Amino acid sequence: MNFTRIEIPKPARFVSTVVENHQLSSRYFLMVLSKPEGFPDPAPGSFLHMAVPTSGRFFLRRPFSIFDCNGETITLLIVEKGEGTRILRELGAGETVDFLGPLGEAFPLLPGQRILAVAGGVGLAPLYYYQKFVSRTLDKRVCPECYQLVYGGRSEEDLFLSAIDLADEGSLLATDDGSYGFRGNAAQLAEVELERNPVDALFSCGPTPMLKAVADLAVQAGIAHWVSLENRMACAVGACRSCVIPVSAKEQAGKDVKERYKTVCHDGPVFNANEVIWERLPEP
Amino acid sequence: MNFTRIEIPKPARFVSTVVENHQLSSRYFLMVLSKPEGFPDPAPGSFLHMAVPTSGRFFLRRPFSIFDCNGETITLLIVEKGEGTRILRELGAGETVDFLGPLGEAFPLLPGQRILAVAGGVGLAPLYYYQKFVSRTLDKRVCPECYQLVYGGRSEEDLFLSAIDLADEGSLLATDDGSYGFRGNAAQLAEVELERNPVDALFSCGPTPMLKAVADLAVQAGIAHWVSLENRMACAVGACRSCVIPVSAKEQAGKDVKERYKTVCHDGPVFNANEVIWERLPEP
Amino acid sequence: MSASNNDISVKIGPVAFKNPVFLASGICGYGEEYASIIPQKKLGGIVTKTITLEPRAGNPPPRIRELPTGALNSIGLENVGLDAYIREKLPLLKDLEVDAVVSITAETEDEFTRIAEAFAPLEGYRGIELNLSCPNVEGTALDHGRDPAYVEKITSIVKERIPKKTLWVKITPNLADVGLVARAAEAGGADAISAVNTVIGTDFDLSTGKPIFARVGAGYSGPGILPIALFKVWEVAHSVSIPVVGIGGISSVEDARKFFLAGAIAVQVGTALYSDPELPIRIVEALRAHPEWARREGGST
Amino acid sequence: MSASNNDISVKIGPVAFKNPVFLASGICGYGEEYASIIPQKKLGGIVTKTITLEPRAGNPPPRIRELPTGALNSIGLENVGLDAYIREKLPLLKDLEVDAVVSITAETEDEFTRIAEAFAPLEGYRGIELNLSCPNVEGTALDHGRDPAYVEKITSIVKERIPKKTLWVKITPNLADVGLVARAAEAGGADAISAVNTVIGTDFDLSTGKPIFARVGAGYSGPGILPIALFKVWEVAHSVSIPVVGIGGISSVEDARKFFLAGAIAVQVGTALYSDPELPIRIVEALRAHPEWARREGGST
Ligand SMILES: Cc1cc2nc3c(=O)[nH]c(=O)nc-3n(C[C@H](O)[C@H](O)[C@H](O)COP(=O)(O)OP(=O)(O)OC[C@H]3O[C@@H](n4cnc5c(N)ncnc54)[C@H](O)[C@@H]3O)c2cc1C
Ligand SMILES: Cc1cc2nc3c(=O)[nH]c(=O)nc-3n(C[C@H](O)[C@H](O)[C@H](O)COP(=O)(O)OP(=O)(O)OC[C@H]3O[C@@H](n4cnc5c(N)ncnc54)[C@H](O)[C@@H]3O)c2cc1C
Ligand SMILES: Cc1cc2nc3c(=O)[nH]c(=O)nc-3n(C[C@H](O)[C@H](O)[C@H](O)COP(=O)(O)O)c2cc1C
Ligand SMILES: Cc1cc2nc3c(=O)[nH]c(=O)nc-3n(C[C@H](O)[C@H](O)[C@H](O)COP(=O)(O)O)c2cc1C
Ligand code: FES
Ligand code: FES
Repeated sequence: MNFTRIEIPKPARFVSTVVENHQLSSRYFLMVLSKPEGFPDPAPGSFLHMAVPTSGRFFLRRPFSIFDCNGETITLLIVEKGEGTRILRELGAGETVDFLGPLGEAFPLLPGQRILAVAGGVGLAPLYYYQKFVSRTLDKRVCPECYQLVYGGRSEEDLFLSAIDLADEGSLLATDDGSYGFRGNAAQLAEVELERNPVDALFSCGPTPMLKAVADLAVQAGIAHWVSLENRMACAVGACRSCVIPVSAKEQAGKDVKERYKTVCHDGPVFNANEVIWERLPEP
Repeated sequence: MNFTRIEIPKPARFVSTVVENHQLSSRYFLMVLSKPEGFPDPAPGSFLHMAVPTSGRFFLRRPFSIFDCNGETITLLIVEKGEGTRILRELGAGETVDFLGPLGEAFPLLPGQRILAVAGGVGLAPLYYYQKFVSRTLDKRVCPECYQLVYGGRSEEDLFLSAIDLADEGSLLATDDGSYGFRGNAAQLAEVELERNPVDALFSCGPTPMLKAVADLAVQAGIAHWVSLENRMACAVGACRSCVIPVSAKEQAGKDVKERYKTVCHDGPVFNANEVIWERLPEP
Repeated sequence: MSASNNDISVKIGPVAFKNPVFLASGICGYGEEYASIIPQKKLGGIVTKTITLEPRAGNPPPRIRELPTGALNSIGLENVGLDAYIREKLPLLKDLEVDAVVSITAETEDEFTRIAEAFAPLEGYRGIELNLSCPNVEGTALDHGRDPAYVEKITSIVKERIPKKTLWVKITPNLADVGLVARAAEAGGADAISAVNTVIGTDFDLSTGKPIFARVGAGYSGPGILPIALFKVWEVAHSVSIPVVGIGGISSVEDARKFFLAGAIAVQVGTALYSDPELPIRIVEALRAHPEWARREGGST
Repeated sequence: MSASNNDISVKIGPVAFKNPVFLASGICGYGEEYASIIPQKKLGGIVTKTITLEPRAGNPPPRIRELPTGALNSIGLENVGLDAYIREKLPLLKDLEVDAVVSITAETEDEFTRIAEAFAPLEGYRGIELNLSCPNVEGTALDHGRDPAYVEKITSIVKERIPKKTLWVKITPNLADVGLVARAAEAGGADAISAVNTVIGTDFDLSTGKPIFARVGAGYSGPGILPIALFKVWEVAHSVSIPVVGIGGISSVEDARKFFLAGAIAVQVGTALYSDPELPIRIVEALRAHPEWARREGGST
């Protein structure tokens, strides 16, 4: 498949301030940061590595995909999981944050080709931003229906309809309990949609079982599939080799390398799905 | 000298709430706690071992002398030193605190005898409480001038005159800069006072150099001296032997014990000054 | 039957304990100090402060230093000595209804023998923990504690004299191979291995530029040693078939569970008691609610 | 002259460095990874990721676990191998203007010899650090790293071949007596001892009940090992007369100062770089403002 990697600017460390932490539901919030001077335009799929501000215990930074970025602000869509995300949620407007970014490989550009993007939960972030990025930076009229976003949550509450313009943008929405849109998960809705409107490539981001289901769809349909993966990170710049996932081994002439690993932070987080060894993905 | 140890109730762990943190000056504050049910009447000189509430780094508890205690509340006079006292200062009304207490030996009762009590800085706490305790629980009229408190601070700001009734109670006050009362430190003022009004015993609590000066006064005057000392603590109940200070070795028949130590938490914090080996006191 | 009545008793050598949660040696003194603060009789037991044949004054202060990740101590085995212990402290345990394991150490075989013989005819204690691992004193059993042959010898000397009591050998983590020492203790007849004592560490005073402690090295304990202790316990559990008592850095119920996962049959709470005296009781309650978390037999996992 | 122009250069063996602050091996990759994030050329230097004769894939994930007191890692020496290092990575250092010490390890004397011979004719690096202490791989130099005779042998094999470069021997803290190994390295001709590598630890997953890492044991680093590392550095500084490079748990300027007080002539920042990438630069600046904090000569203190 013919694709272009979006050029990735060099990452740096930035200090910025919280504009707003906007609670979307009991677990989800949008963290709006003021865009620091010199912060380059991030590609969709890239992420920030956020310091957790505390004088207390040791914390590694935490990675979050960019949900949106404009001239003024950078927005993250965060689900509260543990102590790190709790501390970030509790930051008030004006408080300082410190991050590395933008980091990692982006989803590719597929000029003229139709893409079905399947997002579950916070997996929405890079795929939502892709849509914004493409419509802002490229001539969208060339292919108005080229990018179809499918998003699934547990119930209507998880769709954040009052805060995020998913429905207006023509996204297809699913809820597990059928309280809004399609009853089922995003992968199931994608399957239905795929039958109705075949595409050239799938993008996916979300819980691992959903990603696997999308990978199966791609194989069945014989189309390309790019997936954004997660893993625990330390450096987030490819230095420490902490965040690797197993990928199909390529022969290395004369070397006895039985396994090959790629880093989620630097080689990913966006991977071509057919190099991922799904059975051996670590639990993030 | 004829004296009575005040009977010390058994310590326990209590959970209580902050009634108020009242800032007295840039570094000093009064922490008013609601008196938990079952908390026994503490003797003057005893202390609480306060947990530092944080989900972050490891903290040992922190010891603070009781500054006042009535039917409703327990009050501590705290000077902000490091992270522990900072966290305690930042607690708001209604927040939970957890302490062990009351702990340690108290200043003795000396029926009918005249006492000059010399306090510097937060050393005020136990000696202020002694005055309250005696006037509340004993028949003060027997010896109206039996307890004279001398208190010294750097300047008028450190005397907290608007918050604490030191001047009204007839305490003698000193400031290093002479901005209020006697110009000099509490030990110097005590020396002057001692010449004017001889007493039967000295009490002291405060910075180590001041305590040493008071010890010298006591030796010169040939009178008894009880002193409240500090040291770093872990258990605060005499179990871990962390908080010892060297005291004059008493012969132990048949045993080769070259040094003897007593615990500040359990044998003290109030000691008979003549058993303290001043040169070898650890820096708290 | 409510969950809180679940049987979580545990047998270590010839002795059964009501549950597998103990206070570590040196943490709770001789048993009386925390008596009014926590209900010690609800615990599996306590291990009393290590005693020696003669009383010891211990090291000069400072003896304790707080760190963000735990504490350093240099107590130096201050203790009342064997005679006073038997005369004054042992009888208290009965009044307190606390099940106690008595921690002892010594400098020579002869001293170990004399202490063991003094305890042989006594009652009112459940067993002995041989502290072969205190980093804070010169000339006691730490150096010997690294020598497998010596460990085996001492263990058998003591076990012989208290066959009906339980005998635990407490080992140091400051070793490349804890399995070696643990196997020696097993060969000597130990009923359990207590792992671990403090890790050697130090700290400096930035205002004076000098070490905090007179002896420089001190014993590091608390949350910072948890991962180290867990690994040592796992290693020991895979080296011996007697039970392992896990110690080091426990400051939550979850931390205690990890020791059972690492292969321990019981745990001891140390430094965390100072911040959180109720923790050992909470661990007992959690185990009663989830008896499957506990482990009923020792040996490799 | 402003404080920030103070000379805090330091000579370690035959090589002078502009200041005594380094990034630790394995932390900053090969030098290119942090190039746009921190000005590495302002540092004394970096120690590159340990390389081996052949490329290594490393351990299966998970490889990292965060703890409240630091991190556990089980990377398993993933590296590009000697050939690719020399071909692709070494030349980058020059472009980056970074002073680098190259970390190497191997399984046999012969492999060490071959690596040393490959570096002997090269330029563009300041020295070699022999990693005799990685806990995360089977069959490499860790086990040998505990054997003084082997350490001396390997050290002399490498030093002989790079006489004009500086040779550091990095030791494990997982030993009862680090002095023994340090003296062996000194006898073999090491220019400095780097102390310490990670402490062995482990953790368990409460949801599965299993160890986090496939190999169970992993390398513990970060603030929780600071007191341990300080003591090992103090021990080594009192055992040898060559300089000591202090490593382990540095996460503030104050922590770094403590290593100089313990007897180190230089420091390496490890895990803290991940939370606080500016820390090494802040340490350099603090030392320039207070050159008296630094130490100009090695050996016992
Ligand atoms: C490339 C990438 C992009 C991500 N984008 C988003 C996003 O847009 N929104 C969002 O809410 N979350 C995102 N995540 C997941 C997010 O990083 C974790 O949920 C978060 O780190 C959890 O931190 P915690 O302290 O709250 O949770 P805890 O569970 O307390 O964290 C404990 C440890 O787990 C690690 N950890 C747990 N889950 C993850 C994970 N999935 N990835 C990496 N480390 C993890 C943490 O780093 C930490 O070491 C992303 C992860 C990656 C790798
Ligand atoms: C019996 C007793 C009574 C005390 N009464 C009072 C009082 O009424 N008001 C008051 O303000 N202070 C009192 N102190 C001192 C107070 O405990 C310390 O100032 C406080 O613990 C410092 O904690 P920090 O975290 O703010 O300081 P840090 O300096 O950050 O503490 C670091 C470490 O030092 C220890 N430490 C430092 N100074 C002392 C000290 N003097 N005593 C014990 N540990 C210390 C802390 O426990 C901690 O381990 C008393 C101390 C003792 C022993
Ligand atoms: C203040 C203090 C005193 C100690 N005294 C002893 C002792 O006398 N005998 C002993 O075997 N261990 C002693 N220890 C070690 C503890 O029993 C325990 O092995 C160690 O602290 C690790 O556990 P922790 O991290 O839970 O504290 C002492 C520890 C501390 C902190
Ligand atoms: C992710 C990671 C990878 C490491 N890789 C190496 C390595 O390849 N070679 C080496 O000698 N040390 C390696 N180390 C050890 C560090 O260089 C350092 O000795 C150790 O982390 C202690 O320092 P710290 O507490 O400052 O991190 C690694 C440490 C970490 C955390
Ligand atoms: S997190 Fe360090 S290589 Fe990815
Ligand atoms: S603090 Fe434990 S004995 Fe005093």
